[in-house]
Amino acid sequence: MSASPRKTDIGPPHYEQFLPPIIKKNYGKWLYHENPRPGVLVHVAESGDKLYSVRAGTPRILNVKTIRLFADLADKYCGGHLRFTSRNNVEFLLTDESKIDALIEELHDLGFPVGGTGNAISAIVHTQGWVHCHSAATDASGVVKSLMDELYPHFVNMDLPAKLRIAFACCLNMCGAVHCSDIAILGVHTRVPEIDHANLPKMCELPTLIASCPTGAIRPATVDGQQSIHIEEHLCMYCGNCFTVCPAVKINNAKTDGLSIWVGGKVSNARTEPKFSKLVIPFLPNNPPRWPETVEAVKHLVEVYAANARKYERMSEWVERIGWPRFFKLTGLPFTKYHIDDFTHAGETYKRSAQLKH
Amino acid sequence: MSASPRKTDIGPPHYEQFLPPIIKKNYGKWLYHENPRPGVLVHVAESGDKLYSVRAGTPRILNVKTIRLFADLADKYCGGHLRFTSRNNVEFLLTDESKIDALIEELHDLGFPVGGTGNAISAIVHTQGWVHCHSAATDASGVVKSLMDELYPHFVNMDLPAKLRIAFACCLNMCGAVHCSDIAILGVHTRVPEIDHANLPKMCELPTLIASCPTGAIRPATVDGQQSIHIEEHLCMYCGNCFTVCPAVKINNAKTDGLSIWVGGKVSNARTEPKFSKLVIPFLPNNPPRWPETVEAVKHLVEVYAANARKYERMSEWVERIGWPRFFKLTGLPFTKYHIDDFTHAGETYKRSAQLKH
Amino acid sequence: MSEKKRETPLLDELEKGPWPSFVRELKKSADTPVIQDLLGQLERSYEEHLGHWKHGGIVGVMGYGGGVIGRYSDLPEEFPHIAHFHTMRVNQPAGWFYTSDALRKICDIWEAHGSGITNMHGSTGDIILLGTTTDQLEPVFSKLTEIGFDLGGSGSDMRTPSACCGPARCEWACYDTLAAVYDFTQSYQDELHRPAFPYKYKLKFAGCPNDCVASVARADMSFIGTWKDDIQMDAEQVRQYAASGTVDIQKDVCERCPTRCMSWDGTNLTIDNSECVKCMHCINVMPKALRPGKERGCTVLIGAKAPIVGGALLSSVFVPFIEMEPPYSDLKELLEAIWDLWSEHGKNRERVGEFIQRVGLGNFLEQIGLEPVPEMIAHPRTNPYIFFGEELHEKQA
Amino acid sequence: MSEKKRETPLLDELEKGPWPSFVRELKKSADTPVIQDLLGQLERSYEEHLGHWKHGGIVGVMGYGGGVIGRYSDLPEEFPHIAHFHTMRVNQPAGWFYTSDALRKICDIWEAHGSGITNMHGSTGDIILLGTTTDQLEPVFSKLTEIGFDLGGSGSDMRTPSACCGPARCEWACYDTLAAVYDFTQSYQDELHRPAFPYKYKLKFAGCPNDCVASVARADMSFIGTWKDDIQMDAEQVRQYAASGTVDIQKDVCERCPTRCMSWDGTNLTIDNSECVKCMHCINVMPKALRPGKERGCTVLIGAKAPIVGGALLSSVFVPFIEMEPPYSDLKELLEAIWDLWSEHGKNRERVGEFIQRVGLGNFLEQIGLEPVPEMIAHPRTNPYIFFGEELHEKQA
Ligand code: SRM
Ligand code: SRM
Ligand code: SRM
Ligand code: SRM
Ligand code: SF4
Ligand code: SF4
Ligand code: SF4
Ligand code: SF4
Ligand code: SF4
Ligand code: SF4
Ligand code: SF4
Ligand code: SF4
Repeated sequence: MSASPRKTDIGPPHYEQFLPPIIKKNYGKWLYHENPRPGVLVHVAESGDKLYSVRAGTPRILNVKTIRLFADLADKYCGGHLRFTSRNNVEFLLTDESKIDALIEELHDLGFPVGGTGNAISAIVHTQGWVHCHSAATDASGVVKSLMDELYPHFVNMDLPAKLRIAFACCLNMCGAVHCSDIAILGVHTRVPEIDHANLPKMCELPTLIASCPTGAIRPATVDGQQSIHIEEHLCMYCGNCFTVCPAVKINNAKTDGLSIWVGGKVSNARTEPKFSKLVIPFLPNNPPRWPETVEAVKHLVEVYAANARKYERMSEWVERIGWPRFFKLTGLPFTKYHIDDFTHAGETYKRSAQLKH
Repeated sequence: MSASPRKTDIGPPHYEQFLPPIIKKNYGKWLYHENPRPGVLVHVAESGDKLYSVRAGTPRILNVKTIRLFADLADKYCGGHLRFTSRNNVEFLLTDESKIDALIEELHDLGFPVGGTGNAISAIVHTQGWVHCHSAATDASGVVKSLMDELYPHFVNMDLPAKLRIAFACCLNMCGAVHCSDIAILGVHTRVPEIDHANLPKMCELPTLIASCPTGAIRPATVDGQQSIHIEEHLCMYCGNCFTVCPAVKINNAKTDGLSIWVGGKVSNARTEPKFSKLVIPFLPNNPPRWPETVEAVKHLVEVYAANARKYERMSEWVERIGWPRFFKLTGLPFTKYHIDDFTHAGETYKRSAQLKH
Repeated sequence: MSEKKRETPLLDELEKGPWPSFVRELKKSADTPVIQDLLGQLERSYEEHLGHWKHGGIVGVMGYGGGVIGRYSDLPEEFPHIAHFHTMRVNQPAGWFYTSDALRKICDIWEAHGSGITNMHGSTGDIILLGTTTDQLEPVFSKLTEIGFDLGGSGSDMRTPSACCGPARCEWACYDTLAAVYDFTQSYQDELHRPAFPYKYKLKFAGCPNDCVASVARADMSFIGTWKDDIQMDAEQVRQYAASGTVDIQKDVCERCPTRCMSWDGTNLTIDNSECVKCMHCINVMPKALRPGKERGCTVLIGAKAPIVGGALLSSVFVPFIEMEPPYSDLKELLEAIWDLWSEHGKNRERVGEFIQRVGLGNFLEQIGLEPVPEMIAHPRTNPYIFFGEELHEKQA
Repeated sequence: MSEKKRETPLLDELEKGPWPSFVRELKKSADTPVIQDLLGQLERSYEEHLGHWKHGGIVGVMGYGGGVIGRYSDLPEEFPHIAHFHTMRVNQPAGWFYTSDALRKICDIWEAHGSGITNMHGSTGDIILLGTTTDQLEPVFSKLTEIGFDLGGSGSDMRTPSACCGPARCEWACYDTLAAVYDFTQSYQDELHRPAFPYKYKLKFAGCPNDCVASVARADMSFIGTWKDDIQMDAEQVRQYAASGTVDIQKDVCERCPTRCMSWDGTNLTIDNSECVKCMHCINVMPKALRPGKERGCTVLIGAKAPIVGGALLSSVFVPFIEMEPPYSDLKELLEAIWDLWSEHGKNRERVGEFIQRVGLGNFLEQIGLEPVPEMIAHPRTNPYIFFGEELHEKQA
């Protein structure tokens, strides 16, 4: 153990010490940028200085050995300067344009593709899954890897009508940006949790547990003489929030957990306001190691979008132009009662007008 | 009493017997229409026949003597044929163009203005008020008369950017179309009802009464040894629904009842989808016989709209183009916490984006 | 009670001004004690800022539960002639078309047996006969039926259906609104007259998406005419509008089209009809040049209402497109299925729109046997709180 | 437990394909028993379609309540090296800028005291050190603080704030996101490390309305840069874009502007800046020609969250425009007022967005002393259920 006195509440290191000299010099004085090729950005300062950023995809789960590799590359090409993006890509910050090709080649050889800029698919924002989380209905990294293997061409090219943001979350807690993504994959439970009545009283506080249920499905009950709970089956929509507050209410189910697909969310204010993602496929089976149904479904959505959307139309903007009925027709997806909202604001999602394409 | 056997369930008379010959002949075969002057429509049939409709405003409360007057006019000018519109105007159906002027003059002399067609203000859809209803927070006909006296020029001319539909309702039951009108005036109660504990148990069913409250403000209580109710003041928003089901819960209040103003509803599907009206003035005093504050406020809204909206822009379409912040600026109306929704779907009305005009 | 006229200084103010005066209408019968009392009580309301009506026991005509609204003065001593002052709702003829004769007959009955005051018409569409006493209800009723009229609805029944003038006087009617409203009214006389539902149920028929009866806002079931094929265009007339200068086709038409599916090159207007949402705007602007298509029918929407209790609702799409031909069997089957379900499971005073939201539109459709289609929604759900059914995994297996 | 490598035929499938493989990342430490057990348990999950983690008692470093997520295998006998497998959340440097040296130091610590596996980064923005045992938490912490790093948030505290790269690498930053995120993080170390709120509270800083940290969807408080004055235009560059053929200014710019406040005559682009809603689109399309105005600041929005419990929320406007200058006193005062109110009246696990909806935005504003302005709403209320206050009639009187 360290001998120095225990430090606390120091906060993160000051960012300035990590900024490359060109940034310190031109901080707040950038004039414009260009995106000369996939994965490469050049920012031009008022001073005329040029900063080159080379963006590479990562699996987000990084071994320290890989981080050291990145550090080495940064030393070799960027005076030791690099950053990560809000979507978990790594960016190398160069001042010497001539080094870009070599860096890209080296990254490529190491297995880290350069791309994700402009009108492309960038890395999938995702969560822990079976690698670390207790309430995961499916694995996160496995689905993401399987998907990105297929969507790879759209990462290393800029061939889409607009940016296409994909997110993944392994349960309804939706860590990440699933609720506002162009395409989102969400792990879902589909059965009422099983209650471990023997352990429940020891492990959980009843009032908190009862309050946790969005639909009020949980009622206090005496089971085998012990205080426990009862779940009204018809009120339960499998959100798993009871499990979050009480591990004795077991939501995970090997047979019935699966995945759902959502489209048409966004967060930028560009053109249209931010929007939530909407359900388009209620359920796909959990099929490791490569989740072929899910991969196929997402790929298909990307293709239909790419073929039909106009330039600068995000997924949501395209769907809104053509309308949801045509979206379901074009994609061939079945429309079911599950697509129709039945939670608090359900009525607000009904079509309250006769404006229809017949 | 009549001697013939009692007839029931005969329904309304068949409409065909009331249609003028020109309509019978050209039924479903109209080609187009024109609106040659305010209050006059001409419908041209495929056959070349022309039907002239002359529309006159009425107070809706009609004495049978006035209806007989209309009948006489119909005999004189229209072969006995007339109709009423969905907004309570009367329409005389002529085939002889040359009689139009005389009819209009006669109507005018009798005090019934001709107009309400095209981009005008038509008659105000309204309700009973103190003339007949028990839950009225204000009078209907009186406010409407006072208003139309001022808005008269917009009835007899077609000088607005688009149709402007005004509605009035005397309580939150909103009989009529107040919730979807370009401008709406709504009578409001603003205080918790007084309970007549002595009579309540005799007059009302407790479960129905308790269930009637949208916010669950009504609790059973024992008062002076009798079963009655208690109203949680902080939960009551004065809707008066309890009064509808139980006259012993008195909502009307001479001192604190008043009027509110709403704008930006519509029902047609033209251009934009149907929409609800939105609150713009939470409260104006009840000031019979001419409600000057209310008349002023509505007139002002009409003027600001007329001066600023573009051709074919209904009130709602204008406001949506300029945005609510600018609406409040242009009209000079104060924005208060009462304008912010706090009922079930409140969150859906918040501005969920940084798209703002600064 | 004195026979001399009551003073009404406040109401008198409302005789002034250019708009026709309801006070003048009342005063046209100022010689009757009923109207004297009505004026007196109203003046009193104007002085006090307070209404003086109360509702009381249910009144009506024999064998009917609806059609009469019971009303009582809360100052019966002072205004004895309006101590009872019930309104009778008389089912209007479709499209509010009348002959002078028919009107006169109604007037005669109402002068003899009531206040002589009416509303032409009520917001639901009825002829409102405003104010009579309990003992006059039955006589009025029997005289009305003699001249071929009947009462409309009130209470928890089917309310008097209404319709726009439609094909009788409008070139845009996409179905026969008058035939439809008449047929539905006649088919459901029992439902109209004998309240047996959880709450009121209103039907309104509009011939096209302009919705001149405001059905989308005020009807539990809205029948809005529309079409499937291409807008009919007279290209020459389009050019005439352009030439006349009254319409700027690019700005007023193309740029106001919600889907921007029209283009204008100065000579020809092109419509991408597959993108048209049948909003009517372009047709409204150029009625001589454009008309709805030929393959016509209606969109049925469901669930509009005023705010009480759960908040106001607009109707929402229920059947995206259906032909409107008598005897309307498919629609009636649907309507009856809805009434059955709602009557069995609806709560007291729960409108069908509120009922649907409570049970979920998906479940509602399943119960009445209608397939869900994406036309019914503005967009699919955004929340992941999905009630998956048993069949989910059965299908998988 | 055997020392020999576990078989992972299912996971091995995920080493194939062009996208970098997380399995390969794990296997880079295949020689450690921890990773052997992790791979083993994960393979088991892949076989069974079931996770094998459970949460248990709260673990952490001395004096902190946040920053560590306790995790336990539910198969500890089979996978003893991951019986405890807690993650540590390390507060990232603003904008995720690093030097290779700093990264190497973190790697060394984590290799010595943890699994050697990380997430760069977690969705909230932290460096995630993925998996260690309870006894290693304190050593990791003290070594981290030695190299200048500290833990981030977890539990019911202020969560680690994050920011886009802002003025460091972006020409559109309307305020200094890095300075702001650093300042707020340092100012609220106690709130970050010692959970005392009803639930989590996230802050995210985006330099412009593109919102590259998705703050509007994921932050209880979003600081989105914007401007007040006119868009800066280089007219010559506009013409260059037009000439180059890459941008069709009419179609791609003018017709995609949400307020259609731009017009292009083939030579000059005109912007009616009073109508511009600062959406960024035109600037995004022509970065060489257009730039945000000079009078800059930010819009503060409040209340975003994921669906649990009441449904997902997007942030909504709270302060339409405020300059972002240190020490940000006005904003901090507001933030503290919110925390006070919410801490006192918020329910357990009620996010501030849900709290606001429960108490009503109007009341909330009144409590924290902020004037309501129409910028906060998409539109005024449509329902008439208004809680009028006492002051209504006092004012009248
Ligand atoms: C590096 C990064 C910020 C950071 O601090 O890490 C960033 C950087 C830039 N963004 Fe972003 N954005 C970044 C995440 C985002 C996000 C957040 C997210 O994806 O989770 C959004 C919101 C997405 C959404 O709406 O769902 C985002 C919405 C935008 C937009 C708006 C796009 C749109 O049309 O909606 C632009 C403008 C554009 O691309 O034309 C933009 C533009 C830019 C520019 C061009 C800004 C500039 O002048 O430097 C940068 C390069 C963009 C590119 O990749 O082509 N950035 N940008 C993030 C890179 C993520 C990645 O690795 O892919
Ligand atoms: C007579 C009537 C139907 C009836 O059976 O009684 C009727 C008749 C016509 N309507 Fe209507 N509308 C009638 C109530 C309505 C209503 C309902 C209401 O006001 O409560 C609406 C919906 C209003 C709303 O959205 O709030 C209505 C929305 C329209 C529209 C759409 C206007 C728009 O731009 O939103 C048109 C088209 C137009 O005017 O360009 C239209 C057009 C017409 C046309 C031109 C149709 C035609 O070709 O004959 C008729 C003459 C209109 C005029 O007054 O200029 N009619 N019209 C109703 C006359 C009411 C009155 O006395 O003023
Ligand atoms: C007479 C009329 C107003 C008018 O002056 O035109 C009317 C009058 C009354 N309405 Fe209405 N409603 C009338 C059309 C409407 C409409 C408009 C429509 O039908 O198109 C609505 C809005 C649409 C709707 O149905 O929601 C309407 C929504 C209500 C409501 C609120 C219902 C709701 O679900 O929100 C109530 C309250 C109730 O039912 O308890 C109500 C209740 C009442 C009662 C019966 C009040 C009561 O509790 O006893 C009123 C009797 C007044 C009286 O003294 O005669 N009235 N009422 C209309 C009926 C005339 C007719 O038959 O033609
Ligand atoms: C690690 C991380 C996912 C990741 O892989 O990136 C994560 C992981 C967990 N989140 Fe999260 N959340 C993470 C970012 C988010 C985000 C995104 C964000 O912060 O930008 C959200 C959505 C935004 C939001 O806050 O609403 C998010 C919404 C939730 C929720 C739902 C909260 C809600 O109000 O709806 C829960 C449930 C809860 O709090 O009980 C939750 C709970 C959890 C727990 C603590 C599960 C639990 O009940 O114990 C997860 C621990 C997983 C593990 O095994 O380590 N996590 N969580 C992210 C934190 C990393 C970091 O510190 O950088
Ligand atoms: S989404 Fe759910 S399962 Fe996945 S990391 Fe978050 S809380 Fe865990
Ligand atoms: S899973 Fe969700 S809905 Fe079901 S009982 Fe638990 S908390 Fe309630
Ligand atoms: S709005 Fe209210 S007061 Fe007026 S008639 Fe309808 S129920 Fe009566
Ligand atoms: S007035 Fe409305 S809110 Fe108040 S107690 Fe009566 S029903 Fe409830
Ligand atoms: S709804 Fe359509 S068809 Fe009916 S009157 Fe109005 S415009 Fe004509
Ligand atoms: S009817 Fe409406 S949507 Fe269709 S072409 Fe005309 S304006 Fe466009
Ligand atoms: S949010 Fe704006 S300022 Fe920040 S990186 Fe994105 S584009 Fe640049
Ligand atoms: S920033 Fe957006 S709103 Fe403003 S002019 Fe450009 S495109 Fe239009």
